[in-house]
Amino acid sequence: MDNWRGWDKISYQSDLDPRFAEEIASIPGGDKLFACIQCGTCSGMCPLSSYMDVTPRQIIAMIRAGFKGDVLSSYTTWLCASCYTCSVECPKQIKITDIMYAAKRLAIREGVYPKKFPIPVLASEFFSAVEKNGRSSEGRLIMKFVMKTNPLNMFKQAGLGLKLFRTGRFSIKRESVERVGELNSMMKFLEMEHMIKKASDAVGVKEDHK
Amino acid sequence: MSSLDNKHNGSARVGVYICHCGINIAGKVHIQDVVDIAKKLPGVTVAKEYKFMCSDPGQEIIQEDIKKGLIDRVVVASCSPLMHEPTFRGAMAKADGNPFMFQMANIREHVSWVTKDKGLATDKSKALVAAAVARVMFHQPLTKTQVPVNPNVLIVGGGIAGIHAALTMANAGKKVYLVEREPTIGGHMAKFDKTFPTLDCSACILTPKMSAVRAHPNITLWTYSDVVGVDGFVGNFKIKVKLRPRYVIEEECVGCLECIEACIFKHGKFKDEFNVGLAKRKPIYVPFPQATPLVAVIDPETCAYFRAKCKKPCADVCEKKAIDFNQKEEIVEVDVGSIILATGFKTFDASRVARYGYGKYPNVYTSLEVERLVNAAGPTGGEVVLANGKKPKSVAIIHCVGSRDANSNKYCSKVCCMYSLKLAHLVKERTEADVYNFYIDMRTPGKGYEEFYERLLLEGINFIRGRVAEVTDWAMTPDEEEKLVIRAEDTLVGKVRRIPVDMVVLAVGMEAQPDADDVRRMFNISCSHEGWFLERHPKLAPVSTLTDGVFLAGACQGPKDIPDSVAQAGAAAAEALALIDIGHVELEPNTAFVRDEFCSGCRTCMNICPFSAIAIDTEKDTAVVNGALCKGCGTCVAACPSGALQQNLFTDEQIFHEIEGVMNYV
Amino acid sequence: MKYLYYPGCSLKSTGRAYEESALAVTEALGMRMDELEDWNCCGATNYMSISELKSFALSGRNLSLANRQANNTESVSLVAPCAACYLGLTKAKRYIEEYPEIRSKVDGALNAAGLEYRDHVRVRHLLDVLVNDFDQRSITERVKVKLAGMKVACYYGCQIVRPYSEFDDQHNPTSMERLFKSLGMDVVDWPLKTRCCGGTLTGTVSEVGQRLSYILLREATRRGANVIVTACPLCQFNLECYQSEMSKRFNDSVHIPVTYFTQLMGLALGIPRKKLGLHRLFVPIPDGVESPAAGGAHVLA
Amino acid sequence: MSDKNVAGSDFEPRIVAFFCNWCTYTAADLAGTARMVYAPNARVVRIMCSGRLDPQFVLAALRKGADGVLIGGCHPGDCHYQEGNYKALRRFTLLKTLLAAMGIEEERVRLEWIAASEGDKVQRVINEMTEQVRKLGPLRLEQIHQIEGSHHSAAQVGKHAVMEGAV
Repeated sequence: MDNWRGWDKISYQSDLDPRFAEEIASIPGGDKLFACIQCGTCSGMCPLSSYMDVTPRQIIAMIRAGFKGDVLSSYTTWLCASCYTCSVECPKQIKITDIMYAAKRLAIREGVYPKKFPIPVLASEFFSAVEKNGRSSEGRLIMKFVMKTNPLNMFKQAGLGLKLFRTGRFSIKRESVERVGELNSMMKFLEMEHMIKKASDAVGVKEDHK
Repeated sequence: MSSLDNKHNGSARVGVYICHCGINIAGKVHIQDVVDIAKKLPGVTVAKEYKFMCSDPGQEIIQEDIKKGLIDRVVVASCSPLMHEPTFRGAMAKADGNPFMFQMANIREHVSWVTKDKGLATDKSKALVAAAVARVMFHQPLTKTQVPVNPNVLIVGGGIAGIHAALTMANAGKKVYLVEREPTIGGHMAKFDKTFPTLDCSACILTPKMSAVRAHPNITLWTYSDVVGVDGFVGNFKIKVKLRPRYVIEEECVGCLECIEACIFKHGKFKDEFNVGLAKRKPIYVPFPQATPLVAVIDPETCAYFRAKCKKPCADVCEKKAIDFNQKEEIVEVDVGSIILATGFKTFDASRVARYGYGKYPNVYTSLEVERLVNAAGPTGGEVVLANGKKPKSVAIIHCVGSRDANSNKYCSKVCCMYSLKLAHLVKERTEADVYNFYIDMRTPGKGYEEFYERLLLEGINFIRGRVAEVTDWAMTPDEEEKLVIRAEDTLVGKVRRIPVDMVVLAVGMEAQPDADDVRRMFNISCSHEGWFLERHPKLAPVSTLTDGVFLAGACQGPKDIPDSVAQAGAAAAEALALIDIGHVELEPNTAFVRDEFCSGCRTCMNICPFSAIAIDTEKDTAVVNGALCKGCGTCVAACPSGALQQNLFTDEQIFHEIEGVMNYV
Repeated sequence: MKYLYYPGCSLKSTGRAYEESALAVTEALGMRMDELEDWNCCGATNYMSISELKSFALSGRNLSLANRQANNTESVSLVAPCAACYLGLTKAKRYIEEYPEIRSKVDGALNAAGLEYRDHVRVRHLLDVLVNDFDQRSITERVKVKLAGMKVACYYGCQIVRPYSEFDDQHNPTSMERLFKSLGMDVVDWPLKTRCCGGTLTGTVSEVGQRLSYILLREATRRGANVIVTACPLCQFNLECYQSEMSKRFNDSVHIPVTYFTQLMGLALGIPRKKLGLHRLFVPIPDGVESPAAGGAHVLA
Repeated sequence: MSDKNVAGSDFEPRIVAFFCNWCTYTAADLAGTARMVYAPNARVVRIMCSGRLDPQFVLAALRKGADGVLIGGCHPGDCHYQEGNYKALRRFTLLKTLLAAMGIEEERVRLEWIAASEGDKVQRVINEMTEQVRKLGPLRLEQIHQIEGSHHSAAQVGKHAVMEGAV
């Protein structure tokens, strides 16, 4: 009976986040999320759904119902490879890929993504490299990523690395744009905007949606 | 030239009545404020409010005020004039008021239902009331003209709806012209084997009605024909019908079909339209054995006589000498008083959903094709077989193909769930195959429909709730080799499944006819977004259109199954009969008229009138409007350079004052 | 039409051969394509997971640089051979132009860096340019080498046809097949041509990602293909570089050359193998598949 | 020409809408039945056909204080009276020239084809136009009065210009 877990299957309304759906739906064109008829075309088309802990269709249902914790901690959003098949075939034209991105962003912001899962790690490494240099240096990115997730893999993947090196496809040179300053000003501007918005949200000033 | 000064009729006494429409208006408009404002408007002697002005007690309020002599004209602020203008005009007439001393302010559809803020809604209501009052001051008593109604009726389309409407009208003793563009009547229903949920034989219930049409003395049936011209108006339409040559004299042909036997093509070679391409026909053919009329037709596109030399064995073998290669297209003209459109639908083109492989994999069929396969009179004699002639061991039926999909049609086609159940039953019965129905939601509202669903559940049909993602031919496991593989999420289980099958049936939805837009233009009616003909009111006038005298029956108005189509056909016939029984129509007196003293005889109006309703009085050299021909558009009035032309109910004076009125209370 | 070349990060490292062959082929066709000056990352896939707005702003900078480099001319195409870059740029362009709230933020960011966004820069994939801006007959006429033995499986992957492709059918694209038929090669019918290769998952969750790639390779081989052409550096990497690992993992021998479409195209146009970066392949195109074309160049005369 | 400083944030534009009975008026009814909320600034004057629209109506509306005028008719080819909407279009084109000559911004007078089934279009067009006119600010009337004060009245100028095109 040690594994008997049936008792916690019930969901209490107080545990759900009623604002979660609107949070996700606030992305451009995101309100179509509410039109979902749970037909499962997304899951059926998704080449990765068989590896997901919950199907894309269920993610939509969970978002709508406010299962924030379950959605943000699920592997499903991170397994999404952004192939956009679901978005193209959805009979309600829901931008499912964009919704997956929105969930990923929220998970990172709130620090609730599956911690040891390698995909968010790669995303973060990529992000910080580009933020700094304006370009990603694939060789460095891969090395950093392997170090952070599974250093033992370094040996396992040594063969591949060697081959890439031999064919001139692996370089540890740091790639960068020349005018880093331009990028810095752009990013600074967006961060300021973001802070202002957060501050105004906090004091209850709503942007005028016309 | 009209003056914009407030030089209204000094003796006018206007009664203003504001309707609450329950909470429909009162919930969004401060009624009392509007009443208070109305009381202050010049000319207003009475201003009142009531819960439902359209109700009998509401109408009585107006009638009493007229009888008491308090008012001689009326403004009702309530719903759209398209809804209740006739009601209130009628009420005034009953109280011996002139019904055209009336104006409606639309404060429901145009205000309370579309405005968020109560204050703004109230302001807008005040403005509309002020405008109506300002305008009604200039109304004149008018009378309606009566025009007799021609008792004949035109019915377009010979499917089950057209057939039923035709028989109803004909049995009531009216002359019916039934026009069908195919060589036979019968429509889609003639292609089906069984009908849901009773599983009674489609042909058995349809063909007697088809013969009855053919035999009925009151019905003139024109098949292989098209309506090419519609003129006139309610009660008095002039119709042009083009009879295409079928190269067989209809009156002579006895339907022995010897000619078909004799054709130089020994076997069918061309796409058989009736069998949706599953069989081949000859250039001379009848669509199916019970075709009505049972008269052969020659397709000039494929007949050898029209392309090269042919000794015409068909003509030689015909004892009645019915074959006539010199037949020419013919135009006939008829007068009718009413029109029933029963032009039906077309099925969705399944190749538009590329991922289901229709047109790519030979064993992917549409439901209409399978209807022919299960039909004992169909190309396989009722055997459900694959392209290679073998019976399928497993069959998938995919619902909602071309329905409920923003990438094709957003609406539900209403009939597919039920016919998919029917086909599942028939396929299982004929092949003992495993049948899988993939559905999004099972929709079975209707008498005996849910019971039919339960019967299938018990029969062992597999139901999987999930819209199929794709049909492919690549295998992941040995049992998938050489099969079509369905990939779908079983949403009730929450897992994606791959199911190998031999045959896939696509339950295609219903669409408006491809030429519905041309047809509706010809008959001067509207279409909804999806292309279906638009009814006058979705609930209360479902078979009428915005054009008087034109009625709708069957699926041309929206997806319908057979019982609904028949019911609607009956309703359309009843509407047409009611029109005929009254014997006349009253025309709205909103016609144009000329004020001779201003007319210079420039003939601008004459050239601009699309109905040739304006002539010139050569003695006075002024324009004259023929009230019977004028339809009241007012185009000539706007064009008249001297202001001599005016339109009853829409005079410059009335409109100018209405404009002035709406500018208030912003 | 002025073409500007947007390489993106991959074409400077793992996808070097794509850059080499793309430049060689466009040069052979007489098409001028200058590299976008000081381009930055497109803000693709991974970036989207962290900050959507920053991702759009990054693409916004590239588009604004393109406009500047083209001297504000109306007809400029920014040509991206990488599928992810193509999508990243296209998507950003769409969202910037469709949603005013995004537009105003991107404008603000660009202005802060002294840049300006203009609508008229077109984003094109290299495949689109080669198939639609060139008369296919003229390409046939330039064929110098016959590769008749090659049975080509054309792999589009996800992001050049979905969700915003404007140059081909989303469900059943055919541009590449048309191109390779023009080049005198046989193409195989392969329904998986737009199915995902696994994307970055091959590196992160390799058991899942590699399985997706493996399914594609197995089915292509079954359908008689002996070479796969791709239009995306990540697809090429996934389908080629893990083949020996896949063979072990799925206990099946997986061995089929996977090239960039420009590499095989270049071979047919008679460009030397080295110039096309063919020596960088793990699974080489066998020597001796080439034979002088029968029709080919002299038709021009 | 409009003074944006005068147009404070409280400025509520007044728009007179001339809708044909068969298409656009019906569409507006449909918008109501479907409870599509939109700006309350447009007030509808029903005419049987957009062909009835005398350019004087537009000028009168502007003179009486409207900041914008919307004209709604059936789509080309759909006119209940065969071709009234074409006439409306011709007159409208000429009227625009006249209004431009008077210095009235183009966005203030708009012609839209709206079918009976297009309730959503009524909502969209009225919302759009309200915002456009709000941005322009109130219409200053002097221009019209000036022109009307001259030897020809504006209405007559309009009518004659329109006449030439329409016949």
